[in-house]
Amino acid sequence: MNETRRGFLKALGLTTVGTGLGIPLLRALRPGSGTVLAQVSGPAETAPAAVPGRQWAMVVDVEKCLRDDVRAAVIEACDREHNIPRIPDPKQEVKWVWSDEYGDIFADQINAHTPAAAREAPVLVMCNHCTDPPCIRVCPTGATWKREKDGIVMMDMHRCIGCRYCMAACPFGSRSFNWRDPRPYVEHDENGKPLSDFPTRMKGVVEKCTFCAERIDEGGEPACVEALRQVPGAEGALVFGDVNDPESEVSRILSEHLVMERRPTLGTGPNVYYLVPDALPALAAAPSAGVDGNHPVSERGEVAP
Amino acid sequence: MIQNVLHGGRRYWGLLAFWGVLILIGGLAYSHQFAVGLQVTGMSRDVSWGLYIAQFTFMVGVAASAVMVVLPYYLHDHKAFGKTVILGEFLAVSSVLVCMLFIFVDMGQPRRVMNVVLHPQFHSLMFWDFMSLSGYLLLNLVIGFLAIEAERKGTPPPRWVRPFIYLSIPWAVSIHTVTAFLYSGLSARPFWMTAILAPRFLASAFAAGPSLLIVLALLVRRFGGFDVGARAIRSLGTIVTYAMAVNVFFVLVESFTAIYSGIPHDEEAFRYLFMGLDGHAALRPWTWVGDALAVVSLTGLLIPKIRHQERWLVLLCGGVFASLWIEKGLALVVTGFIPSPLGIVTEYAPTAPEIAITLGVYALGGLVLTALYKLVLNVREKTQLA
Amino acid sequence: MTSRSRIALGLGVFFLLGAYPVWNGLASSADPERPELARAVDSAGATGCIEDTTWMKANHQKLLNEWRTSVVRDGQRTWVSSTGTSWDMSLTGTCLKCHANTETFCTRCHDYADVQPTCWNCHVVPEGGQSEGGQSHE
Amino acid sequence: MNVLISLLLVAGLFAVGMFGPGVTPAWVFAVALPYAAVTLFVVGLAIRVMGWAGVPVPFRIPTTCGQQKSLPWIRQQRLENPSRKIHVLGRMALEILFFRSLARNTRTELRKDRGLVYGTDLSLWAGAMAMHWALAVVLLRHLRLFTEPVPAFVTFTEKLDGFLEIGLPVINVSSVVFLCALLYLLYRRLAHAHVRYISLPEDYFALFLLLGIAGSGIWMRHLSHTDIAGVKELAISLVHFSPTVPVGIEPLFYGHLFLVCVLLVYFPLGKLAHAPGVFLSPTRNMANNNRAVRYVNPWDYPVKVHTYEEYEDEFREKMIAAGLPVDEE
Repeated sequence: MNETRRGFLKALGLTTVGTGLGIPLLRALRPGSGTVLAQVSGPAETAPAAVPGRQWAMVVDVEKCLRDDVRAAVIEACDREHNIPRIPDPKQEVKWVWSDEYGDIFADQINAHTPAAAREAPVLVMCNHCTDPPCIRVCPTGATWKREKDGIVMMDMHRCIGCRYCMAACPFGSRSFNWRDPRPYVEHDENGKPLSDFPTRMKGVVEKCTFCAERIDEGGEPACVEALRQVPGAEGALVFGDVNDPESEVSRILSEHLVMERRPTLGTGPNVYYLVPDALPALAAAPSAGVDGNHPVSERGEVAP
Repeated sequence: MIQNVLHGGRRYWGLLAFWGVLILIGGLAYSHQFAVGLQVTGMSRDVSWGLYIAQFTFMVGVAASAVMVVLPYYLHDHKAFGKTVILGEFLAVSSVLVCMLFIFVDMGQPRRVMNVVLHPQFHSLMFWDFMSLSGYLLLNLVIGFLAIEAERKGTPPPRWVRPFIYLSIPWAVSIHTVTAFLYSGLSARPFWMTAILAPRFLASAFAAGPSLLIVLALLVRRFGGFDVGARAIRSLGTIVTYAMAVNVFFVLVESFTAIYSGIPHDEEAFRYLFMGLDGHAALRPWTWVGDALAVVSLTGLLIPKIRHQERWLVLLCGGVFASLWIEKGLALVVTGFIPSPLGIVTEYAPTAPEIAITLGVYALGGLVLTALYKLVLNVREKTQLA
Repeated sequence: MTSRSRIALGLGVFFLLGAYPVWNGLASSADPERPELARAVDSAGATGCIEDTTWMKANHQKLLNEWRTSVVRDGQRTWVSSTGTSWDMSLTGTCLKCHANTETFCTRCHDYADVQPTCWNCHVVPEGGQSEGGQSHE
Repeated sequence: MNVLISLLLVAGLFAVGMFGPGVTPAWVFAVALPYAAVTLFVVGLAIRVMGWAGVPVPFRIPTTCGQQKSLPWIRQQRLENPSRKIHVLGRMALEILFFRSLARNTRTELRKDRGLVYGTDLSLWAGAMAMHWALAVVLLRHLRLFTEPVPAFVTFTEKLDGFLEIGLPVINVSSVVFLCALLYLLYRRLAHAHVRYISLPEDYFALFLLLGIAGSGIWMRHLSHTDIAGVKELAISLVHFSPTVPVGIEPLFYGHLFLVCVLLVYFPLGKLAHAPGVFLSPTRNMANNNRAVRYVNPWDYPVKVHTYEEYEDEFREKMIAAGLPVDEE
């Protein structure tokens, strides 16, 4: 009797300790969760341990990006910069930044009365560089990780084993897999060279938008943002900056406007924000998009077979 | 002892040759896939996991089900399972092997497979799955071989394996739980994100695995002249019955939550399965056939008079196995990707190379299983003669 | 045929197989000498390589590996050589600026040693160089 | 003691190889010794094997362990009890490629209740298989240093062996397996009292020699990154019989090379000659068909017999004279 009683108490104690340990353990299993808590738990200056580093963010001005040429310039710049292959089969496409329908991207935020034109309005989408990214949580090799210094969700194409778990985990469909060798589908110049020095990928790895980390490391800005400087009237269509810096343009926009982010209820904390026009009719009135997602047709060079 | 696998009649070698041909075809298909990439499969940007991962998930269940003979035998001293235990353990060995191969053939960069160990990420369930599967393979290999070696020598197995046998019991539960967590922790996929996934996996595993074991045991009796005993078959039948009942209940519970709550994301997957979505309904016939099989088999199993007749039992077990294969090995993984996070329904159908590789992997498991069972049979034959 | 002669025959076949490199060498017309590597093309009057040749010959693969980790994973792009010079850690940006012709610099020696690095599956050889382009890595 | 002698011997030889080239002209260790070693290997092996070939095997003495060919309805175990050449071939192939007899009852145990029981030493079999097969792959891979252009089968072997992308240069699976298997075989000799009891210095010597070669090879590939082009230049010049010794190859390479030379010379002399020996095992390489086939003993010279008739012919007169009875008058 005594024995079983003691055993029971011991078990009870162990269970309590186990539960007590278990919850923080589970939390610890989620990388980056600390950052979320820190952000939620009040002003950063009161918690010295939680002084946030840099967190790059992008604000997409949906209204300005309704113009076909603006979106085309963005996608074109990205494609060229990163030697993104143009694979005809939509099932095997590689997309870093592309445009999709408003109704699909913000499916939670439309209703039965949203005009069809608004539902079908094109919106630019890319990797959200989430504050608590589920893709990183699941990656078995650390091939994708969040840079501590500036919050970019990076991809190490040298380490990726191509298990595609991150694609299953990403709630935004931002990740593409190289189902085949992309080289033959990368745009080449007349010498048969890809347009950029950016390494093409090999088959069997996952890739996605990196906010042009390699340019940022050299003090530059993302290629898409830079490209828009050449497009008249596109100022502010994409604004890139440090969301943790209260002085930045991004912070200013976020504090002055109501912005949307994709699927906020999932708690991933996207860092791509959408500045939506005040009135929906503006969207509805916009010329309907002739862009079906990836790679707008423009006067670009031939694609090698 | 292992040279015993070379002793066999024409039928045995014929079976090995049959597996060999399938392995060869699968191997050729895989070398093609290795050369040109996963483009040869039917998977896509939206449905990024397909037949391979689905078979992996299903076979983890079959592997875990060995616990259903090990546990009653070692923990409850259920003597009837004395002759079945080794069959269960070797079934686990070959199933885990199949699981690992399915993961391997699904990889985009198979040469980098060791990165999982070289750069371990403790927050990734994939890492834990890798660990638990390897551990389980090792456990069952060691336990199985020591048991059969001991039997051959006519001595009890060494005492130090006892703790490993006990360890293999929770370990079996863990492999399928971890596999379920692989899915159920993804907020992006509401179809999988349910706490009942792990229990459901275990229930379906404990129905599918023992079903297969019953069929295998009867085959071994018919062609190998080795009888595990009617009592063992009967006990296994009972296990299948209860596990299947629990599984059906879990599925109903899950369906209720998703459908009654009416949350579009949760509901859409079920609508796709049973009715089709946006004009896409590739899985609809499978779903209905699978569910019909499940209901009919379960009904039959629940009637003791039918269940206790071996002819019927085999049929019912086949039905249970097929329905669970449709549920887990076909519908579960693909439906998780439908619709995509952007609301698009992309359908998936495996291609010929994909099916060839899948059959090749199964054939490799079949080959290993055949050889291991032959080992058991040869040892039994000799000890019975002696 | 006695077993003695059969054994002698077997032994002879074994020795013949073992001498494969010899008769393979007699049969092949290829130059067995170590290949001459193209000297670096000095683009901007650069003062030699980042480290001395012997060290580079032995350790270039390790160095590139470290650079890769540093650039991709740590975002750290500057590397200081043993002589105290700073370099941008970049295969295309630094190495290939001088060793522009990968065909005569990299491939020749790698072929001789039968080593197939996977660099060029992804990395782009800049203007003036040669690469196998689009070749898969098997 | 045996262990220490062998270890010191191998270490000494290694040191000779490493530091020898520093004090002798370069061609001694790079050219003369390899040529000499290969010559001694060929001659030694030929003498050893032909010596065996000259030993008469007058009887068929296959060791069998299964059902012999018998009545048509009794199934013969062809591999255990071969009756035809093709069966023998199968049996020998399994023996040579898969060390089948090693997977048999190689472990005995004395039990109170059951007496002597036989079991399989699976780890010995696995260790031996791993070591030999890995060695075969390693040797095949080394052909890249002796051929130009490198044949496709060598490249293919290398690619398969380096399938797992670990490290740079890629760690070959065969290297790891070879080293681990050797270490296990050494451990087995040291740890099991009864194996240690029967181990001679020679047993350890072979193991340490192989370990030294493997270790130095792995070190050169992964740690010191030896000048592979220089090594290939030397190797290829040797097989082209136009020796040139490139400068700047590290001493470690000469240590490696010298141990290989020692191995080549030693190979025909000691226990390592089990490699050709296995082909000549009379208990395995014969069909058990003594009663089915009539074998004429090759040493069956015509025996000189002297029959009674001849005897009588020879001594008839004397016999008659002596009054002895004779068959024919």
